Amino acid sequence: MAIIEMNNLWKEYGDQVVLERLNAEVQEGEFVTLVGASGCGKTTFLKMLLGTESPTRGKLLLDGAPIPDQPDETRGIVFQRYSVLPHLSALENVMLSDELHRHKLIGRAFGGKRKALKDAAMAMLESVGLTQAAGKFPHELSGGMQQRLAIAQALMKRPRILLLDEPFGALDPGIRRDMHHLVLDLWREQGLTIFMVTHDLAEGFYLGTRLWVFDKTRLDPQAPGAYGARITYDLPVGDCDKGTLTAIQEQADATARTMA
Amino acid sequence: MAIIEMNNLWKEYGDQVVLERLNAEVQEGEFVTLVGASGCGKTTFLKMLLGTESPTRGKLLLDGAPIPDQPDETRGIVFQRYSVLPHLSALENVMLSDELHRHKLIGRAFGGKRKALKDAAMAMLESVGLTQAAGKFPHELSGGMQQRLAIAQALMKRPRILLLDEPFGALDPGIRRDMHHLVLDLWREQGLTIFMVTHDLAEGFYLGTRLWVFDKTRLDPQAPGAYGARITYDLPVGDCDKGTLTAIQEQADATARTMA
Amino acid sequence: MKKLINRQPGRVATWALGLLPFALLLVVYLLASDARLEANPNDKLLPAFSAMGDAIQRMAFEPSKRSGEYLLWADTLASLTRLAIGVGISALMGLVFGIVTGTLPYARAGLSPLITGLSLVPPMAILPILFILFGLGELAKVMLIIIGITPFLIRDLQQRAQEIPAEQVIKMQTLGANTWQIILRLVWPQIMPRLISAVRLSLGSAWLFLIAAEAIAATEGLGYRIFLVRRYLSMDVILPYVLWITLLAFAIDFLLARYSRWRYPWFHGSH
Amino acid sequence: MKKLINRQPGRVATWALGLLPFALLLVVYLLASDARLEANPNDKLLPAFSAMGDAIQRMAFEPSKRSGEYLLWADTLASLTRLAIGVGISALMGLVFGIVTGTLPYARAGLSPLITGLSLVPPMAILPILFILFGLGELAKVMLIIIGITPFLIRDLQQRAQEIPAEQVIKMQTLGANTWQIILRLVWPQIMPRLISAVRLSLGSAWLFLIAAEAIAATEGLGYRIFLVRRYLSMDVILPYVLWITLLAFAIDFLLARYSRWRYPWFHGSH
Amino acid sequence: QARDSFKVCWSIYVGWLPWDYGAAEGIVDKWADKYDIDIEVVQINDYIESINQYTAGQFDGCTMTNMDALTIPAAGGVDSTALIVGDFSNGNDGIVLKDADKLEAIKGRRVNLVELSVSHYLLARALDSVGLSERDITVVNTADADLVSAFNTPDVTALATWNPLLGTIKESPEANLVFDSSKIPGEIIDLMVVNTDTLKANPALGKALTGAWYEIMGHLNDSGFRQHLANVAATDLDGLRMQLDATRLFDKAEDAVTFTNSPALKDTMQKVAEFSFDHGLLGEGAPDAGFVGVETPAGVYGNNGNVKLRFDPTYMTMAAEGEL
Ligand SMILES: Nc1ncnc2c1ncn2[C@@H]1O[C@H](COP(=O)(O)OP(=O)(O)OP(=O)(O)O)[C@@H](O)[C@H]1O
Ligand SMILES: Nc1ncnc2c1ncn2[C@@H]1O[C@H](COP(=O)(O)OP(=O)(O)OP(=O)(O)O)[C@@H](O)[C@H]1O
Ligand SMILES: NC(N)=O
Ligand SMILES: [Mg+2]
Ligand SMILES: [Mg+2]
Repeated sequence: MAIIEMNNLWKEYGDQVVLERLNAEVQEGEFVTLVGASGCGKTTFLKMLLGTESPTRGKLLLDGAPIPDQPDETRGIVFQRYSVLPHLSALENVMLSDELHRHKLIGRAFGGKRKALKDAAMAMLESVGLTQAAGKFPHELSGGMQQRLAIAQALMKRPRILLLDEPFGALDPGIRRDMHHLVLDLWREQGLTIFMVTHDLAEGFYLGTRLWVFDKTRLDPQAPGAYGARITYDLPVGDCDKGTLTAIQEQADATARTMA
Repeated sequence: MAIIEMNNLWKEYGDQVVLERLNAEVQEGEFVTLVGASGCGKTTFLKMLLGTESPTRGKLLLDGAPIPDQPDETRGIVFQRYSVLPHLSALENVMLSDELHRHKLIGRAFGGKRKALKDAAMAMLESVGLTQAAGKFPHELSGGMQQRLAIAQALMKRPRILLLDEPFGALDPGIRRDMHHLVLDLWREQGLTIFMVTHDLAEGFYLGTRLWVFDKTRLDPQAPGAYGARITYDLPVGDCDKGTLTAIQEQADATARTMA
Repeated sequence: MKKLINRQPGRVATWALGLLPFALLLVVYLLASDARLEANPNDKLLPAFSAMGDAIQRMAFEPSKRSGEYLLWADTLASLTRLAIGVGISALMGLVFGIVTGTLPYARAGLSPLITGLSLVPPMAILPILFILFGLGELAKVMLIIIGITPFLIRDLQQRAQEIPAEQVIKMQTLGANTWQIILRLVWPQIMPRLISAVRLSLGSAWLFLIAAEAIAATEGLGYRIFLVRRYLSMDVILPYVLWITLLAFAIDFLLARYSRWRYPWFHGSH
Repeated sequence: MKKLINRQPGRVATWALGLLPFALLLVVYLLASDARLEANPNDKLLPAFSAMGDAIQRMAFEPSKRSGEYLLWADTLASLTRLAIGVGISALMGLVFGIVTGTLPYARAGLSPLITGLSLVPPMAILPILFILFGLGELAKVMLIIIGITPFLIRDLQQRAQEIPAEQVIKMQTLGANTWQIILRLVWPQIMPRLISAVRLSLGSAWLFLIAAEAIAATEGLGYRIFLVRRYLSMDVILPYVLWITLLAFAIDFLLARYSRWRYPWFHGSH
Repeated sequence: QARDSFKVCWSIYVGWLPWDYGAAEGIVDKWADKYDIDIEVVQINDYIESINQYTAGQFDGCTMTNMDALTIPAAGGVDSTALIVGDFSNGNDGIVLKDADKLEAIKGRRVNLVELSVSHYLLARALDSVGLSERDITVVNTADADLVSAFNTPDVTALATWNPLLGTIKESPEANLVFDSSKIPGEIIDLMVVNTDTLKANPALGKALTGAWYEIMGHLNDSGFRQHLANVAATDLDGLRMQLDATRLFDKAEDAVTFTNSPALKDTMQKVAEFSFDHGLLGEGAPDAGFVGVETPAGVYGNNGNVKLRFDPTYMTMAAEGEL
């Protein structure tokens, strides 16, 4: 059975239609990248997967049941910013989910238990190359290190689905490429299902097993909110030529200009 | 005579060397794009051109004389953010420099004079495609419109040098390409000398007549501040092949990783 | 079930929940008042609502026997005038000094330590000195407000002026502005909505100082009346006066907030 | 010449400029005091420094004849204890209610209107009620501080709790946290440094209320002493006491700022 | 109902300072022990607040003047008994003018005083004596703690107050005392007032307080006693003597009993009640000055059915006769 299934999914804010008539199935272990003009509803879509927004029409199913309407540990997330907790050191950030799990009441571990959690967290930090930074606070880390930490933190909980909202948008191109390798490695190792929003079409093509383009198929320049975006391309990656890329690019640009 | 000239220019903050031994000449009308890893000193260099930072060694000359040590109307600037004044409408933002010039004491024009200034400002707004938005406040404009407004505002003062610090970094790719055309048109029309920092190597190649790569030629991973960046490539644009691009990319990435 | 943190009350629930504690307070008052009046029908501490109603009627709608004035309105006018003058002068001084110290490093170096020092002096403790300097007339009452809130306003607005992004100051210079023009066309207009916020924050203290000043030497005013009738524990007058002051404070705060939104849309739009 | 706005004073100039106004104040005082003492050698309003020195000697270093205590220290201890208890309880209530109303929408709907209402009531006007409700013991003195600053603290901390990025609350939930854990491991630790800032902001009012409370019901304390000797216009005692209060206020503020920087580096690093 | 622990309060005024001596030296405790009760003596800095607290039931007894006893607790329905008539003001309250040494010059001035207090009453009596009325002046309510510094400002040219403020003000070269309470002797009376119901149920309280008071009075001329009082009042021995000299302190219980029994007390209370009624101090419900009845040994003034203030010499008589 598909892990995620959408049946005629709509999302509206008042009069404004953000997404309309989305239909798709995603299997466990896929890596879906989402591209599209700014404001076309990519983040809104992730929020529905996360449970912080609800569909206004149609169905969004997880394992065949309506997706929980609030965030929980089945779905991890990494945002572009605010992705780690600023008041905890890198190590504490990574240990957090285990601590919360072990000690429901105080959400903290002590003594021998703490030692065990710490070892696990250090192993995770090592796998994202942050061993040296274990004791530092996020504000002492560079942007790239913070995002590596965010990924490590999310993966400690072993979520089934990982949601990434432009996680590398603020990074240097070089650092960004390092992060790509890291994410691909972790995805393969842990058998995750990933949804990742990006502004960078090339990144979308490079990373995913499947690329979705969100775009408005109908556009009313007088009322940009009258129609919502749909999935206009759903490409298994590899199966695309230069022409497709250019076509996507031009279509997305036209939408962006109308909406800006 | 060169409009800008650097002789063995250094910039240090305390122990930290940011830039070292910069030597170059820039002629009036050139379009210099600056690329380099994050934190390597590109913004610092623009600040020296602007006059908000002073060189710690060597000389930085404007028309053969030391560059003024505070900002003035010879050099316009567009930042990535905060680039227009939030409390003025688009039209007022563009009229501002003329008003300041005409009325030293109150910095405001009234009546017939105001009418004349307004017409000039509307013409400028039209040339950047913001006629519709003249009465709006910046927070009502999209990011791309704000940056177009910032450019219009800077150009009203007819600066000889225009400094751009990642002015399009926060924009959608499509919008960004529109801005490229706008900047190139205005540069050609007004005979400006432009220095533009970008993170996007492709943008740097596409826009400039000359591309500078800032990079550290010596690197001590234990003390990233011990050596400063220099201009490692100074390419007349057009004169580069795929190999150069890749080489630049890889070198910059290595630096970024060490510094991150 | 959603987690508590994710649960939002609806419109009706929000109103109901918001009014509930007020209703509870009212009931508690009624019970306590009844109990005391049961024990002593002349008890003045927690008067019945009817007694407060009488007092309101007397103070607001019947001319006073002594002066022929409608006391509540005369008191309100006197107090609001003092408050307006005091807060107005403080706001003006806060604006001028806040802009000057926030914008000019030399002015900041010279004045900031003094202002910090002054802001820490408790004004009530130096009343005798204030009297010599400012006498005992209207000026003195207004002066206590001014001395009480001006240091705060100056410090707050200095902070806000310093928070104006350096990029904008640089931008003004590249557009040809000199220091005076930067103040006139950048700092001042941007500080105005922040001045309103700061004034709103300081109004609580301003009321406090006004009441204290009126308790010291006055012939009318809301604070005067409260402290006067405190002499014979007339809670039937004090409680409606306190409620009235609270209402006035609320109304002023509300109007300032509204004005700011209307006059400075750019400020509220981007925050 | 650089524009005034771009000119920064050096280290020495900063100190010199900062001290200048204090020196001027001192000189003005000396001149005024001399002039008054010239006219009337018994003038008490602006005592000479020698008279203040004598008073300090008497209050701080000679045991009182009434109780054998060193009055200045006994007063300081009494006042600081009250201040600490009052501010401590207020901080605790601010923390608890601020977190609860800032985090849980239902609690916010129920309590926010009440707290807003209460924050507008001028505490000085309801003094009689306060004293009756809380008696005249230490609790009552402390109560005025608590009633005076707690609504502000709650509202400020509610605001701060609401400002915690929604992303972090969501992140906690994806890491398996329930509401209680989100409060315990996200909201509470992040609010702590903000609590310190809020307390620093409210300390001025706390001193004011402390002095007012001591003026009414106390037998020792800095405010009590000032109001006691005011009957004799003993400015030779009042002025050093005011200076001492100012110094204490400054020291407390400084220590809190230092503590916050030391204990919450992540808060100050990212702001 | 009978109890065995009580609280009384006092505030700083020369006629009440001895209570602190009694508390500090254990005299009050000694007498309380004798009658097997506890009495806590509490100092309250603010005079009005002390009366309010008493009226609200926080204290069983409190020191106050005859006028405040009538207008605050009695008018507030708290039946109160003047247990001890301690003294009357014989110069402790006065009216001071600048640039004039005749009371008549007060006409047209703004007079700073604690409105509705005994100073206000004194002023009314003074105006009466020279054929003026309150309409001829403007009363400016001024907090007592601020009167001294107020006098130093040019705005203030007339004020009425009591000691020690009066003494401090008189030191100023500009001050001319034009009227004082020695011209209306016996009208401003300082009392220890206790709740009548409490006293009825607990005669021990009355006995212990009265016994303690007259033992304290026995120390009146001790230097230790005077030094203690001076310290509490934050003044020196001279300052204290000046205040005591202006006070007719009944250190002998017989004198207090005689004063209380004299018919003049009833007349005084009538004047006070009329003044209070004119100023609305008896409450809005009061139809006339006699609305609140005052019981004196010479008879009841005012409404017999609403007696709320009682001058009861019983306990002072016991003290005078050595029965305590
Ligand atoms: N809570 C909300 N209420 C009303 N409208 C909203 C809300 N959240 C988002 N929107 C609107 O929905 C549209 C889609 O927003 P969304 O953030 O999903 O876009 P996006 O594709 O993620 O854009 P970007 O690439 O800029 O992040 C926007 O027009 C936005 O204004
Ligand atoms: N005022 C300052 N004091 C001390 N160090 C500074 C200061 N300003 C900048 N630096 C340091 O100088 C170096 C260069 O900073 P700069 O902002 O010029 O980099 P950049 O190339 O513009 O980076 P980015 O691409 O991230 O904008 C950085 O290491 C920075 O920490
Ligand atoms: N008690 C007084 N003022 O005599
Ligand atoms: Mg988005
Ligand atoms: Mg930069």
